[in-house]
Amino acid sequence: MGLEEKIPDSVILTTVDYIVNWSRKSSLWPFGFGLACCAIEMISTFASHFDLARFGMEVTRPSPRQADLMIVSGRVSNKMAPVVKRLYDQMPNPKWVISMGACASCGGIFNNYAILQGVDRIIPVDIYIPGCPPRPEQLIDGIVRLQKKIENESIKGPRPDRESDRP
Amino acid sequence: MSPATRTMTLNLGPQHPATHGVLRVVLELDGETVLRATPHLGYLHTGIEKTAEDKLYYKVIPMTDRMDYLAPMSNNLGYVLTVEKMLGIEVPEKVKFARVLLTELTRLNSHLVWLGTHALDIGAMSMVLYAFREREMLLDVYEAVSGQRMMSTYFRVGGLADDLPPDLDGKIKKILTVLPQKMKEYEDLLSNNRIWIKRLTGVGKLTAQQALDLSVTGPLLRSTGVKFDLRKAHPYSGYEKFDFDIPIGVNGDCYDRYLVRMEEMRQSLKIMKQAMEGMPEGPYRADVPGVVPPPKPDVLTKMEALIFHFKIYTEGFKVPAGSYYQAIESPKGELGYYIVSDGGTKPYRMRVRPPSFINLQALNPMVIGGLVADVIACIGSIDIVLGEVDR
Amino acid sequence: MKQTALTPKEEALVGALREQFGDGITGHDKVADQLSIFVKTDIIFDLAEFMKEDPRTGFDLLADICGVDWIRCPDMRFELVYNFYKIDGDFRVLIRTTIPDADTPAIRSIQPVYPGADWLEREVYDMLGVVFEGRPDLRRIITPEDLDGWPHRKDFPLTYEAPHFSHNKDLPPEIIK
Amino acid sequence: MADLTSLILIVLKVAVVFLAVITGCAYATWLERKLLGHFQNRMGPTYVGPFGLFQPIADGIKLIFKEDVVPSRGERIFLTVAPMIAFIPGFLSFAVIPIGAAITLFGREIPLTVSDLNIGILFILATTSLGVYGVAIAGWSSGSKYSLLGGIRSSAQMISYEVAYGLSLVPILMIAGTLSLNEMVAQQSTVLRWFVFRNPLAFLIFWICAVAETNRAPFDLPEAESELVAGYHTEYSSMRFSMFMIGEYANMLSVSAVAATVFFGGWNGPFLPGPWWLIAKVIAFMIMYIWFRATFPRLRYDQLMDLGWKVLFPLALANVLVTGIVMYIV
Repeated sequence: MGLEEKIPDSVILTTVDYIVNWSRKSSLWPFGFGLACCAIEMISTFASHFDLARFGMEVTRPSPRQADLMIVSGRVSNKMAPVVKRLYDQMPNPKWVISMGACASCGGIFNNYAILQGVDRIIPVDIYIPGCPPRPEQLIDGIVRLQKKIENESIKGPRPDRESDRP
Repeated sequence: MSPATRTMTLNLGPQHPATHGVLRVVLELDGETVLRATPHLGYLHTGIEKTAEDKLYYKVIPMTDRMDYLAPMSNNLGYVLTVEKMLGIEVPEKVKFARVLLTELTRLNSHLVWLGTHALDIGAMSMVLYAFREREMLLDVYEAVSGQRMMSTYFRVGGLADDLPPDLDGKIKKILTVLPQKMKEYEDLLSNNRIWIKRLTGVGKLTAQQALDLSVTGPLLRSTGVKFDLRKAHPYSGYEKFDFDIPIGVNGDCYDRYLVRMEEMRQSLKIMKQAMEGMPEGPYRADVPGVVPPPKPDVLTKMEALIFHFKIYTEGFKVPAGSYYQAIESPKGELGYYIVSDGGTKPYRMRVRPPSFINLQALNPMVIGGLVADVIACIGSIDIVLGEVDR
Repeated sequence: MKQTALTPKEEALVGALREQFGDGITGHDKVADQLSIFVKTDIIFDLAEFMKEDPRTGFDLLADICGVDWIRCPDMRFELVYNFYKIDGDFRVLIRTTIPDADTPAIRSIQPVYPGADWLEREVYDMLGVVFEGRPDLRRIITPEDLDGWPHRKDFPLTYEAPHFSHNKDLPPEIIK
Repeated sequence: MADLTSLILIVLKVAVVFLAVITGCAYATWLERKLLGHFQNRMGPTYVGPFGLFQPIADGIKLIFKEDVVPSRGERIFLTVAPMIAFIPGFLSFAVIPIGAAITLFGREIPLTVSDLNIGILFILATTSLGVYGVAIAGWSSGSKYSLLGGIRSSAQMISYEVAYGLSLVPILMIAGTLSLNEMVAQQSTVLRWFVFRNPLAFLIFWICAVAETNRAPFDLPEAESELVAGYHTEYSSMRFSMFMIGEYANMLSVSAVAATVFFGGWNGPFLPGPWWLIAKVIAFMIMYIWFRATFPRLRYDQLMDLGWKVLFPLALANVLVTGIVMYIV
């Protein structure tokens, strides 16, 4: 509800931080959004064999308004880049981004006129996962690392790891 | 429609749960009835054809994987067959059998993902999880032969990347016994489910003439009753030695496509069984110095082998000038490669005939007069992969 | 690649085409099992109609249209390869035609005959800039509408971008054409 | 003095029921995720608390602290009101559902119903049909076409099924001869006297309509994920979205409770105290909901209408007629 914006700066909120971070990391709802090959491995991760539901993450929201985590799974073409940016903007704060696979992270093997050389050119990325495509275990590892990262955040104040929040 | 009412334009995609990636379809709606559907493509345009002109012949193979990423081995096969034809290489029998075995496995792989996502679009959410569970078995084989779960790059010009692993038999046998049981389960869940039948019969109808006019191939064409399968029409990689049937449909609607693909999966299992049992002994690549790298032990001991190895991986190999078109029956339809060579070590031009791209043309005639839900069913039953549509 | 001899079926097709179009057919070649027939650009529409409707031909499937840019050849800038297939008889033939005009390449569209040519022609237009005349809705299909240039032309740069490492990570991306 | 005590009692009862239903909603989501997981050879939530039991709590806290987005094209006032309208009716029905036999506390007999209305069933029919306004308003006020289509679908669906839903209960009212739920429960004191055995068709129609009324699979067209992205709540985030979710689950719970009360003997049952029996029956119905979701594909919009108007409505009418004739003869 954006409560945190109304809290004055002088208030220290360790316990609240702890609880809120715990809830955020335990209920990361991913945005149901697939681009290319990695999207298939992402679905594999959601499916029975690997089962992301264990982390409370099976609630893929088709609408960006209800999602917390964007997994950019696959190559982002120059034509798609504005769309990805817009979808990211449509997600409510706080939001996190995982760049899944070589193509999303740096363009991968497609260094040419059509592909954006890394999705971090347009949106801030929290976790990069290498691989072409990454195995589901790698994706789960990336998510667990993201959860660790969320644990150390504060509900108020900027997030210094974010490029957009840097002064 | 009275003059005072207006039609509504609904933008389906590029981010939409049921467009299988980044397809964007602009629908013109009257209420929920579709008046026109215009697909907009290119949101996954990767420039693969252009990039191939800048790569040595063997370096193009990994890029073909990433076109139809549900059927990587089929893409590999089409490409290596074309280059082999241009070079005039005849591969050993074992390679042909292994290629047939693995491309049929790929067909299963692709059809399983199709089945799961199609069912998910219709609303049967459990199906996708069941299909992906069985798919893990197939990916195990991929991993065993190539070390990668999806992008195998296993077929090479003149043979295979490596010999088949010794434990492949057991893995294939497991698939051959487990998958038919599971397919029975799927059919119990879907085939006679009244809602499933209601949602698919009579939806997205195409006549044989319409399909041919629109250059549609693959299961989409076969569901209209045209018996066209390149595995029978122009056998490649030794398909003439295998005994299998081509299932065809009658009505050309979504339900027929479902039945055709399910039967194709059964036939694929049949072919795999024959390929596994008849797998001959022998080398896993042709002996063509200068094109096919020499065996690794030789590279370490023999001077000549080392030179060839070094030359192939730095300079590449030259392909005689000319052009050639080779098509294979990929899970989606006719997958063709047209390669133009100017006599150098890189393709002068590589054209891919993408089955999904051309089949997608049939979307507009299929959905006109239907409802929004039918559009989703039709997109699912065309079975597109955006990586291949946009390349 | 080595030439091979024509089969009687192929002889008949080449004969029928020569009879119908005379000078329009400039030659043919066959490598391995692939027959190509070279034709003049201006007959392409009539040829498509002939290919589809004449009892001697009856090619019901237009499998593909491919464009090739021969930038280094003086009098044939673009080559179009039409890939016709006859399901009854399992017969494939490539019809090849060249457009010498490098500045405003144009050719008659065969979309009215083979509706399946619609997107194929749009793709060739999108990638090579060859204009197809006599058809509606010739827009770019794959690349963004504001893209400047035609990607599959040989003078369009692949646009290689130097990868970022720790030593140049703070510099703006360097684009090599 | 007596007035004050009864007021306190009512407030207490309302609070208890409200809290129970809210908790029920939260754990209904847990049950759904866990059960769906097991239907699909998965495990469902496991990491958040034992058996993933804290999952709903985490979801709740997270949604509270999420940014609340108001789309620029939305109608702000209606956008705010809509989730509340969708949220409240599910809870209202519980006001008249008898939870157990009356208990005696401090010498006072306390009936375990928030309010023993003598027209309880009409009250329920009235409240459950209110929820659609929330959905329709949400669909319209979001300013998104997907939402609009979802809202329209929802209203059409509600109108079609409301008729058969109400009619399916008429034979039961004829048999019971009362509109009060308490009396209905009293009439079904043993298993054999359950109304479901006296008129199974009525239950069948009621249950199908109930699934459609609560917008659940296979009738979840207003929020059909693969067609309309998220339907009427596409543009909702944060607490407003969760109010829709809670509203949906509260509706499911209340419909299950009504089904248990009207057809399956309510809180009646051996050994255990009444409330436990009611809870057990409600859980059974919830499992049925989830089972449907795991099994069935989604119907198409026009097929849904056909089913409502051409099959269920005539059947319900015929059922009323036949029941009347049978009662007249017997």
